[in-house]
Amino acid sequence: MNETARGFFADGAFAVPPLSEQERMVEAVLFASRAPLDAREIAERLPQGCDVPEALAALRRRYEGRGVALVRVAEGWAFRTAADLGFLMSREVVETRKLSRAAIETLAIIAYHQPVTRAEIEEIRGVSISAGTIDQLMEMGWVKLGRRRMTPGRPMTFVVTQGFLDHFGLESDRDLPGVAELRAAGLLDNRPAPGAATPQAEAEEEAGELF
Amino acid sequence: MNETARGFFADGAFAVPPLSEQERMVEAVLFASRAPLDAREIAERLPQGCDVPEALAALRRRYEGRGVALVRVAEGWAFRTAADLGFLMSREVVETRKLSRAAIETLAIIAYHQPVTRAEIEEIRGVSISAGTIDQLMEMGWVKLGRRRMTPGRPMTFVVTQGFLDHFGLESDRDLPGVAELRAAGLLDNRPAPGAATPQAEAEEEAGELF
Amino acid sequence: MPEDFAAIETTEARLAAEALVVDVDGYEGPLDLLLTLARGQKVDLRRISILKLAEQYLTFVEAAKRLRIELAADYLVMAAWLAFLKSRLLLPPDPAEEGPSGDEMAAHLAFQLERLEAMREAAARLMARDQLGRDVFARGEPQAVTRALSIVHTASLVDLMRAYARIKTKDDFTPLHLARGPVYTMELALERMRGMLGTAMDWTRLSAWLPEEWAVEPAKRRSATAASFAAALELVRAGRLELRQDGAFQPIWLRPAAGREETG
Repeated sequence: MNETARGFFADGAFAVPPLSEQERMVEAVLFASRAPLDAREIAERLPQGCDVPEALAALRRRYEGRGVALVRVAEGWAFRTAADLGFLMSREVVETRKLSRAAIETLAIIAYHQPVTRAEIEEIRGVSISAGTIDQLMEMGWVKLGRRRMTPGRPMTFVVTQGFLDHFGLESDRDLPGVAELRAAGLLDNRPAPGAATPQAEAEEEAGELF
Repeated sequence: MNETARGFFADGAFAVPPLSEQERMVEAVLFASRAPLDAREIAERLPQGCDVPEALAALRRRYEGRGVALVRVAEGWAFRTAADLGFLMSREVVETRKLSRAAIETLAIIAYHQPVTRAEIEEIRGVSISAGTIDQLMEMGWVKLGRRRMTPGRPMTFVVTQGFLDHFGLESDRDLPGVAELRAAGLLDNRPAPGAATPQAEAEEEAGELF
Repeated sequence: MPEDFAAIETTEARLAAEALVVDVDGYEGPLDLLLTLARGQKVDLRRISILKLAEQYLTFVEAAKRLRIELAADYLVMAAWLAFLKSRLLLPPDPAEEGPSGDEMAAHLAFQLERLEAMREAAARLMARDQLGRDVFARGEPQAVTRALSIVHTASLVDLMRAYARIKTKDDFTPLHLARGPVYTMELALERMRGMLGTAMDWTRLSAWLPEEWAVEPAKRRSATAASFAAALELVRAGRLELRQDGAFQPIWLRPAAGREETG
């Protein structure tokens, strides 16, 4: 307990603390409060005889130009981050996630069969592709539009980008291992992998794509 | 946005704000957080190149004698109400479960003897620890597991947490009341009973049993 | 029984012992009890008389036994150990004897008592400190830090190849079922043509009776043509339709059978 505080409590419950002490008290009360407090509520917590408006005014001046400010919130008073420092209260969080199974399969088909139309991708995968899947791959800069196919309807085709080759460490799209090589590497012998994705999650993913 | 802030953001992302501005930023960041933040966490939220320790030191001086204080908790920093004003915050008091005598003594033993094994706590108290005592302390966030002791059986050890230091207003475990005197008096030594097998002999004996 | 208590050296210790006799459960084990007895000596714990302490404890255990108070095993173990310690302290040291001397054992017991006392004091001082949420408070209304979450998706070449492998091998693992091509059934054709009978007036080529979505692709067109032809024969048999073909491989013409009632 500091000297001032000890002083006026020793003097008896009715001694009014000096204004500087009242200011400290308002500061502590507002800091610890879970919600803004109006002058009456502050006065209820302070010793009797305190001049709360005066203490609030002094406190407000003290925080002028600081990193936090004493502001009026509706009927009450509260400390808030200075308006110009609001940007400190947001944090950029980068999260890395695995590409969804639908997206990686679509990407693989585009890589191995490019240029390839949407209908062809669906035919190879055996399920329809949701609108977002190719958009996502294009947003990531791994897939771009190729030439239109010279067939009725002139469908768009998709091809992989240089960014795709860079990410996967490939010199060119011809460096993609062929099916025979995949088999040699044991990748083709993987039974529809238990553990790779739970049947439940897979079912949901595909269902989401279909409907 | 105030002028200083506008100035250095307009100048480009790499201009380091002046120290007074850094102090405001640290103030804003710490005011907004309930839990202590360490210098690295603060630095992550500030523009690059800020001198966080310097800003913290300036800020701590600024709040000396105020209704709230900048306190150090282990590696972290936090604003807390001044201890002498606690009586004003009776409405904010958090009711905590009353700790048993056994729990309080166990907590003290962990704090003063950490890292300490369960067997050592029992040796000091002269009774076995009832189930739930350490669990309760861990649940309260005051005790956590330390490293396993590199002795046979690799027993777990217990240490106190930053939350413990925060709760009891300790900057570090060196600030535990009377810890220096207790250490000087040899009362924090792990002194084996005379005639009891030496830890070495015990180790060999247990090892023999194990293998 | 009173004469046993009279043997206790001081009134203080006697009162302590009596208190213990009625409330053994209040003590957390023999060390706790010993510490209480030691405090009764009113000296620095480091200058405590272990011999006196041992006697006090043994008296307590003896008294408790006579009062038929159940004593936990560790109280009795401690009693045995203190009796042994007492004998070591009283008898002149025997150089041939192995193990620690009585003084060493006594010193360790004194250390244990002092350490326990020190920890109790430390615990009390700790709990007397200003505590967060009781004497000292954190910001009551912390401001949430909003997180701008940006998600980066990633995949490795192995993921890519696995995915392709999975697609390529999918057929190997699907259960056998007969692939069914696009087939337009006679039932469908019959239903459609019955509906059209009212609107068709004159000779119309069979191809015009096909549904639009089945008229373009060759495989589908063939299926629809065959089904519609079969349906047409059925309708002719029912007397609702007339059918003509001007020659082999010539177009087939259909028209509703005018004025003739369905004979079934």
